[in-house]
Amino acid sequence: MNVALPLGWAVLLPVLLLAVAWAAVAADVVVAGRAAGRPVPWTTAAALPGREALRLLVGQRRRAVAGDELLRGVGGAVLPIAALLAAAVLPLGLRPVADLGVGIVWFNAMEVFAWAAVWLVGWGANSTMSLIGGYRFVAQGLGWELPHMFALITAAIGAQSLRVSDVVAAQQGLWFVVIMPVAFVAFLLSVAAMAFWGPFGAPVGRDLAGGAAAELGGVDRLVVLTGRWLLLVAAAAMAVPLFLGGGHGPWLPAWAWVLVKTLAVLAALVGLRHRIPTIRMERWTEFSLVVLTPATIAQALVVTLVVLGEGGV
Amino acid sequence: MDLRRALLRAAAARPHVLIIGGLGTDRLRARVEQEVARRGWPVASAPADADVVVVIGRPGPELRAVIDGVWTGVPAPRSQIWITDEDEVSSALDDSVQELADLAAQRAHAPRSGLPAIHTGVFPPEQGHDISEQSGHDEPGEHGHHHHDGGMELPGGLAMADLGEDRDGLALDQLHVPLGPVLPEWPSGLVVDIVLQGDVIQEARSRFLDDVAAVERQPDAARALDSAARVLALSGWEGPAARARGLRDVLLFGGGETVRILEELDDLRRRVRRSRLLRWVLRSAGAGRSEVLEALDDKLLSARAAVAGAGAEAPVATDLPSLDARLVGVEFAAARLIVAVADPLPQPALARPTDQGGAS
Amino acid sequence: MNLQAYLVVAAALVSVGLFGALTQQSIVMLMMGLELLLNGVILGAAAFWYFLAPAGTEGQVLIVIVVTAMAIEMAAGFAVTTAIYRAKRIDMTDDAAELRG
Amino acid sequence: MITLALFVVLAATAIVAGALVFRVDSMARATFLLLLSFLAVAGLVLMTGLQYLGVVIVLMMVIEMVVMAVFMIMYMMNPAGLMTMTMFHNTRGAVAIAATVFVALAAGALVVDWPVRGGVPAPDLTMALGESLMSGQMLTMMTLGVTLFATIVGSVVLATGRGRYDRLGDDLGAAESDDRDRGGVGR
Repeated sequence: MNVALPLGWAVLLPVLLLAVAWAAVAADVVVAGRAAGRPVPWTTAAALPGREALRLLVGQRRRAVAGDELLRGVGGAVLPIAALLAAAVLPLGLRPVADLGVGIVWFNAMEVFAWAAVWLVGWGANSTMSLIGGYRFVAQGLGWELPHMFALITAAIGAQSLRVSDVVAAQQGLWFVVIMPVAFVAFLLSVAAMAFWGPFGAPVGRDLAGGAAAELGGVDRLVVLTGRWLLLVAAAAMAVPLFLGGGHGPWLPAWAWVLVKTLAVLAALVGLRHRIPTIRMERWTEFSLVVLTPATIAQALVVTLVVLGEGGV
Repeated sequence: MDLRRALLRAAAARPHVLIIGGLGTDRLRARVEQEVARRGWPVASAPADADVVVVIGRPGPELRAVIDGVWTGVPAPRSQIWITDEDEVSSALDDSVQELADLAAQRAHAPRSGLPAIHTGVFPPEQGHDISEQSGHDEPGEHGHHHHDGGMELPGGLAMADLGEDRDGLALDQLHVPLGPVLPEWPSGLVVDIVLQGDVIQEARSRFLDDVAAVERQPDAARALDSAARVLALSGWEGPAARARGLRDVLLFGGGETVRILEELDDLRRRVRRSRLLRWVLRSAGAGRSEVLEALDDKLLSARAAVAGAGAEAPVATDLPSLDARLVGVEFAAARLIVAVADPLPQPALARPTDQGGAS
Repeated sequence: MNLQAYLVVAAALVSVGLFGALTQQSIVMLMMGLELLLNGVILGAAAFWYFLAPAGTEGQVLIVIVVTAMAIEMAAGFAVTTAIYRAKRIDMTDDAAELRG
Repeated sequence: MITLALFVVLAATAIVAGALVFRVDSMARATFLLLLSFLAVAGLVLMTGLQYLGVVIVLMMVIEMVVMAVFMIMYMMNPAGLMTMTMFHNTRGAVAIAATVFVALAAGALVVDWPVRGGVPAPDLTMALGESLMSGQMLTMMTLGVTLFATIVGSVVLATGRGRYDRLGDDLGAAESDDRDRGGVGR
């Protein structure tokens, strides 16, 4: 059955995502301040995302000498667009903007555009640091993609559907995180990795002077940085329908539960971020392929057996 | 017009600061960093990210050429301030905010020929090549296009990569790039000319810009903490890095009791030693040992000893040739950590030939 | 929309891909030609399925097979290129004479 | 009407982007033009109602093209296309062959008297495909799986320069490999 929201929500979706991203940035600033021993007042932190955006809007753009402006521009623009398209299948409450029959695959396909986007931004600037940043993201992507796919598939197996609203419906009684904890952890890791954020921030790392974003100024920088936060928010929000019961919960309406749970996932990510150092590519890829991938496959197998045991299919 | 002024003022309230200084400006740099952190301003990661370029000390001709190159890459609105004395720091930073918000001044600053250009890396290629190949006997400001043997010149004045064997036995492109002196978490005034293949360093030759004969030396404890903060920041541990910097500032400029400093140092050391993730990230080849982590711990320990007043031995400063040797064959992220840990000092005793050809 | 329109587009893709595969000197570019050719095959398979036998699943299975073939082609192609390059530093088809039939 | 416009746009994008792949100098642009062509074809596949396959093509091709770009740039001279150079051989013959093939295929498509449409699509195409692959087409699926596995093993063997015997000694007994950079787990 198709339970998509009215079309007007498509306009509202970017606003919602940006608002949550705003809150996440502000929270990140507060936590960073506390970790550094220089607390930032809430009021300052709350205004900070707007202030930074304004700074970049006022700022001048830069052009690359012998670089590929076209590819760089395309790459930058793809990042926020991919995040928004991925978020289209997110149930806001119990109903998503686009209730695709293959919503989980769609979500995955849209996220993967970040690979192309970051690499293009890194390539287009014609700078060594940027290019290394772009390559780092591809290496990291090869590491997270397989565990990420298996985590998504595990949730789909549990619900026996690729439709995200069906996955939510299947969790009316029991949240999937209970029967598939490994998939949940792998998913959270890949959320941070796909948004090249926090411990997976090496592609835009400080050692590379900003990496893929090193040469971006003005609006270009704003678009890429916003796209990155939107990706993080969209992916973190996806953990709610897949593993945390979506809009199901007592007392509150469904949309409120989705919001609360999304903010909780983001809070956990932001809180953990400042306790964890940046993970290097060569360590992560091997761990991901040798440990995480088999673990998520085993998780998928266990869930399959559970579903078969309950007389599913 | 009023709206534009108001927007400019709002945007200028929290500028990103890029600090550039030559050899021997560490104390002044620490003072600027302290003031910038106190105001809650971020330190820029690259020229593209900067609003205010703070030049500290009195840069020599080579560094001055680098600063000019960096300045062309800073997007407007922008401000450049020169600080030579610790007393000027606060007022100079105030002035820079004024300048950023000043529409007329920004108009005068803005490059007339379109947008500012991006050069390869954070280091403009012309100057990079000039310096790397001709340091010592070239007058600054005279920028010809010199390229490495075997490189072809391409449109845009960039050198084409040449080929070389990589560590898997594939002949792949090599790039000649200078690292520094304008990089985040990088020792003042240091430049390492590297031959880079992918993100693996094939050859390295490090030197200091504008060889300064007499270098003002920081107290050992402050120097060790500075280096430790760099390592922590490069490992992505911004919080502990900022704490290490705060301790350094207290040591240099006062404002804390010894007991508190010791407590905080112990706390920091405990966190570093306990983090298994940090160990996992930093470990190098060889039975789970981590040279970087051990060096980091040593630095914190020696800082503690110096603060406590125990006669600690001064940390052994790495000289440039041994730094070069350690960088060869290392992956980029590891190389950054090695440089941060090594924290090299110029060795006046060792007369190093500075007028050889390029790194190749 | 009808079958003919889809098939003509598919034919165009196949012939452009064929042109690329035949003319390119670089092995990597040659593979791009092959990929484009298979791209046309995918479109043709989808069209045949939709316009002739939508009740069955053979068309869909064919697409799955072609997509897999593309992945295999690319993996094997790059492995061979790497092996040749390691041995001889060649990435041009004209130079790899021993691969000639 | 909208369907027609969409078809024309997607078809034109697929063909033009595909042709430009062999016209541009920059390897990066060539790769991403090919990706554009794939995305347009994925759109056309989606128009026939094959949701799952259309989206899977998008997913797979984005990854494949990014990986392809990395290899392209690794092995090609002039990756950024800063110098114009021609990378063609026997162009004339190839044009003739390609044109002939196109004429033959297109003529075939237009001339053949195609049978009328038989039956209607299943209500859930993804489910139909899955059931088919897991029952009637099981053999196909098994073959694909084994072939993919063989490809993984084969390509790693071909491409790697240093296997585990080089890293860990002839009896694989070394306590630790002599790798310059360590991975995240193991020796």
